[in-house]
Amino acid sequence: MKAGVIVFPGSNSDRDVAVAIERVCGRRPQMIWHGDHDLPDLDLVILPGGFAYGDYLRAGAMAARSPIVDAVKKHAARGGLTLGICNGFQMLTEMGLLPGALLRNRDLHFICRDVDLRVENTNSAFTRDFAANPQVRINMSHHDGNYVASDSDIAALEAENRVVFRYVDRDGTPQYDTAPNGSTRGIAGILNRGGNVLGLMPHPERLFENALGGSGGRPMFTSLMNHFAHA
Amino acid sequence: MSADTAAQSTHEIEITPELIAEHGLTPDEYDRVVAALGRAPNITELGIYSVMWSEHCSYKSSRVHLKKLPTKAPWVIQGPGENAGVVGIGDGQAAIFKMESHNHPSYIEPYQGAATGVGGILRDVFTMGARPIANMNALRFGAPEHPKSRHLIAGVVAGIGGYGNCVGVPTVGGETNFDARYNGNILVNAMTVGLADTDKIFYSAAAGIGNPVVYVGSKTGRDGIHGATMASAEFSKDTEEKRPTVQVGDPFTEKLLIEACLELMASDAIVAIQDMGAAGLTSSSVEMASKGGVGIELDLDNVPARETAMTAYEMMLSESQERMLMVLKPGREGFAKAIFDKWELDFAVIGKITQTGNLTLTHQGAIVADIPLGSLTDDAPAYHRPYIIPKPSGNGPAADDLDPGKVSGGLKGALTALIGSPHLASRRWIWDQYDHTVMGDSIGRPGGDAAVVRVHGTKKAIAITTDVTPRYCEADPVEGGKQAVAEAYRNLCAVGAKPLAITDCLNFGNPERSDVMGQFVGCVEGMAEACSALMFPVVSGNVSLYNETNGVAILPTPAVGAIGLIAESAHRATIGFQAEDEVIILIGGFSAHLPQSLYARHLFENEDGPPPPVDLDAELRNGTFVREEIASGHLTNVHDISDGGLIVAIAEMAMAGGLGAVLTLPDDTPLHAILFGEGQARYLCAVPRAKADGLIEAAQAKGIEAMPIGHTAGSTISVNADTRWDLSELKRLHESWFPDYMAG
Amino acid sequence: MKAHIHITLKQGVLDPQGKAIGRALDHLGFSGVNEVRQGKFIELELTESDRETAMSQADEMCRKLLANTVIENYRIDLVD
Amino acid sequence: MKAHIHITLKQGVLDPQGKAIGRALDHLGFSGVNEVRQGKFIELELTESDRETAMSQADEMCRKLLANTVIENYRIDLVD
Ligand SMILES: Nc1ncnc2c1ncn2[C@@H]1O[C@H](COP(=O)(O)OP(=O)(O)O)[C@@H](O)[C@H]1O
Ligand SMILES: [Mg+2]
Repeated sequence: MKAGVIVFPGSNSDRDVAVAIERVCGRRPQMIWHGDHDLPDLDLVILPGGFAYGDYLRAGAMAARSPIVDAVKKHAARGGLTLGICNGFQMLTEMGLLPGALLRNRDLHFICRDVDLRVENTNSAFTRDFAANPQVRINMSHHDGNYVASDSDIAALEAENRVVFRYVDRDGTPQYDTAPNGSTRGIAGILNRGGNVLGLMPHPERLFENALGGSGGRPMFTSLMNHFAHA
Repeated sequence: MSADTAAQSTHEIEITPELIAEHGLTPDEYDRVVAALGRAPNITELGIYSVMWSEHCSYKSSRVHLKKLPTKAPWVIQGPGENAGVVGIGDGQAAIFKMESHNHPSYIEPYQGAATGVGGILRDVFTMGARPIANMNALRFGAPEHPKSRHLIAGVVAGIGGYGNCVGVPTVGGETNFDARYNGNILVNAMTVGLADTDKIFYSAAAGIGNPVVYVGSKTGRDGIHGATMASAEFSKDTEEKRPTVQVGDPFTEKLLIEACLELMASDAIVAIQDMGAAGLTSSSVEMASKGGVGIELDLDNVPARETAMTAYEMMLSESQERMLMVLKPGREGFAKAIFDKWELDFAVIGKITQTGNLTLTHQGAIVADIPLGSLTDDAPAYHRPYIIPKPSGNGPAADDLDPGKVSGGLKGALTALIGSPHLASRRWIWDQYDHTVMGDSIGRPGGDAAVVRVHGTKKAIAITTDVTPRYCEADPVEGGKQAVAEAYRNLCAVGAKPLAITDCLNFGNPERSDVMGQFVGCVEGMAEACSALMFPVVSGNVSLYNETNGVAILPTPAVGAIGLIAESAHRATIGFQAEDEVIILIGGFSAHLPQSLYARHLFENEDGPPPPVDLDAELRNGTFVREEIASGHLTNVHDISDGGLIVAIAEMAMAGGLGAVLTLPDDTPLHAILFGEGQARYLCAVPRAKADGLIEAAQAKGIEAMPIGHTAGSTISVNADTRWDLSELKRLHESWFPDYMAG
Repeated sequence: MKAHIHITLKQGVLDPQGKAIGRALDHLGFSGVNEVRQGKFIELELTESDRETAMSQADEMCRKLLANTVIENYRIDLVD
Repeated sequence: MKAHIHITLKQGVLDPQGKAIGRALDHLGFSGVNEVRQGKFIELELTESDRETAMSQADEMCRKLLANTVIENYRIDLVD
């Protein structure tokens, strides 16, 4: 799998995701500077977590206007897999590749903790390996993860099975109204219509091996790897 | 350039006694300035002397005593005197770390004060070539019921998170105390740990006559002018009105600055580098030149300015954040500039190294300051202030005076009251707001005895803790100073780390009072004794004096930040009970020392008597034993006994592991004294039955008291079958105090 | 010329900041507050002196960056 | 009655957001922008109908919560 991670000024999980992919999939992603205009030949483009441009103005807003973004949009339009984690998810909404927006967490606090998620759709290139065990614990760490979208967008996301990750209680009860960040219908991650662009707030790369306290995020990377191994 | 030109070229501001006093200089000190210059200073020079001779920069009250602290060990690469301390951690790698206070600014504007405190300490560490890998924070607030406390806590925590989260350095631990003595003077001490290769460490001594002096980072504005003198002045009622220009932090720029500096540091272009901290351009240029034994000449017209019409005085005293000063090798300016351009940071050549031994400033074509550097640093005033080290008052309460029968709910109520009190309640509300998982190496997260962060790409890990028990220091400064060091040592051993070295943040009141000065001297002497005995040298630190409001001083608070090394990160211990029916072993024996315990102070409001004595031999012996057992894989569940005593430590292990305990304790001593006594040098651990005897024998062979006191089981904690606590109830109390209080 | 730009959340879009302020005001004992909305106020100092050109510039800046028109409205006022 | 509150950073206080926005506008090709300052715009819906009382309420809210008067100024406009 040829993966590339876009590095924006202020990205801070760019190395972490590259390390996780290298450790799980065996091949280190290329790091791509936000100021470039072209992407190399890639299977997967990752917009990493962090505080690109300090999250000033709106989280992800300035990064979504970087020179590299046209190439990312073209990649996505061609059906290329595109993954936005945390700040990357915020960028994807700002770029218009995913619907809705991510507002400040309900209680206005930054929240860093391990949360339980249910993988609601295990049919995507990103999530097949969650099928055996669709409830996982991974780390969330953000200030603006409170997902909002128009009623029609939410309805479409639900109807089309594009809410891929949802915050749940330990016992699996969906946190429709009680997600830690206030997210609408407990939405933690969504897919575009084409099924090739995924954005999620929690960080699968922060819990990908037991030494880190859990490996709930690992199946995302194995899913991607297997997707390309079988392709 | 003659002195006269410098004197004449300013805007003719008359140097009056009032102006001198406003600059925090005594008449005697002013006379020394005149003697050093051979003439009266102009306003810019007066400003420079005032900040360089401030307590904050000159350590004039503390210098003579700081010399008592041991600073050497075979693994120490750089002790105090540089931007941060450096210790070797093997394989050509070094850990670089320091702690610093940002107390006064955080009281005036908690969010920005705390945020810029984090920014400042990060710069101290990456200026030495280290990539920051962890932040810690040691916080002291006033009584929870004080009307300002909530606002200050909310602001400080948000500020620390706001800055640290954005730069992408995990904040992995700290400590938080409440006491009415901090009502008007909170303490915000921030610590950063970084990693570097030992052959890529950067120092601040300037060298090379003619070499360019380069300014990088953010532009200079009129931020925090006189911050350094403010940090050295006692608060009074009108401080809140005066409100000096508060510095605003820009963590995004800091992140770029880290990346740009580390990128430049990969080359060989830098001769010397230093961050612009308190007293900004003044202290950085003065310290770099004086350490190198050279002179320095700056042309202030080239300083990137954010505002118009800034005077030389303002530029030299500005505390604008996110700025660094470097001396480059000649001819490397273009190469360096390209890196800072890429990261969109200011870069300007603002001067050169000279052989004059003077700080010489020009502005708009005129010389505006010309000062012999030695007079600003080595020859700065140093005082032997009179001191009286306070002694503990009497023996304190006896066990019978503190009868749990007087506590609501008796013995049982005592623990529930303590565990849900502000002193012992979980700090989750705080660390939840700190990104403690970024960088992917935080394997020991907040909530343990010490935070544990892997050395990226290796099997090693660094353990980090901050500790001090101010109430002990108040009762007996010498024992309190020892205890701070000993507890840090213990917290590192408890996770399996070999303690390496400490940094400190010595927060005290007004040193011009002999009792406060006595607290300072006593604590330093106690710390020194403990550091020597434990081979645990001080490699960096900071002193913050004048922490008092309207004559009320803070509790003496010599905060200790310490790091240790875990050779195999797979071999470490955590505090939560791990399995049913494991034997709980007490190492270090029972203690019945109740004076100065949380039990005595919080439940009986009894503040008399000595703190628990510190036996440094026992600390060394017990700590070494525990850490070696962990390193060899025999122990994976350890917690040291500190605030609240044995039963609190048991409760913490139980709550963390979600598993109860059945304890059988001796009945020859009052049970409450055994449960809540805060005797030192003690650890608890739990091991599978098959390993218990071996562990106890191994300990006894080394002359260490070790005994089984019960086993893990179920969902309650019981003592001698007649006192029982429901774990879920304890947990509820423990977890709810902070969020409930903050919501209140 | 200066452009004063008000960016506000669209009707119906949840406003966590406004809500939290409302709760905090309530807590502080301010009872008569029905609703709170928080938006942004951005001041731009433009070199352009022609009003019409300045307005169209500012409008483009809003659409391209300053506002997220999925959730936000904006209003531009020019001030000399 | 509505209160419209503008909260702006005091003169001379660094505005990291404004600075970053200015740079981003520059990158997007908007050349004629000299300075950008970002502030807050808060709309309060008050039950109070007397202007003077409403004004003094809003003022107290600003001092106690909405503005950080160490670094920020505020302006209140009442709108019926
Ligand atoms: N301000 C803080 N920020 C992050 N973590 C904190 C803070 N205060 C306390 N903690 C964490 O809470 C736990 C308990 O702290 P403390 O009681 O001081 O531990 P100990 O008694 O072992 O020194 C530790 O893991 C510590 O790191
Ligand atoms: Mg401990």
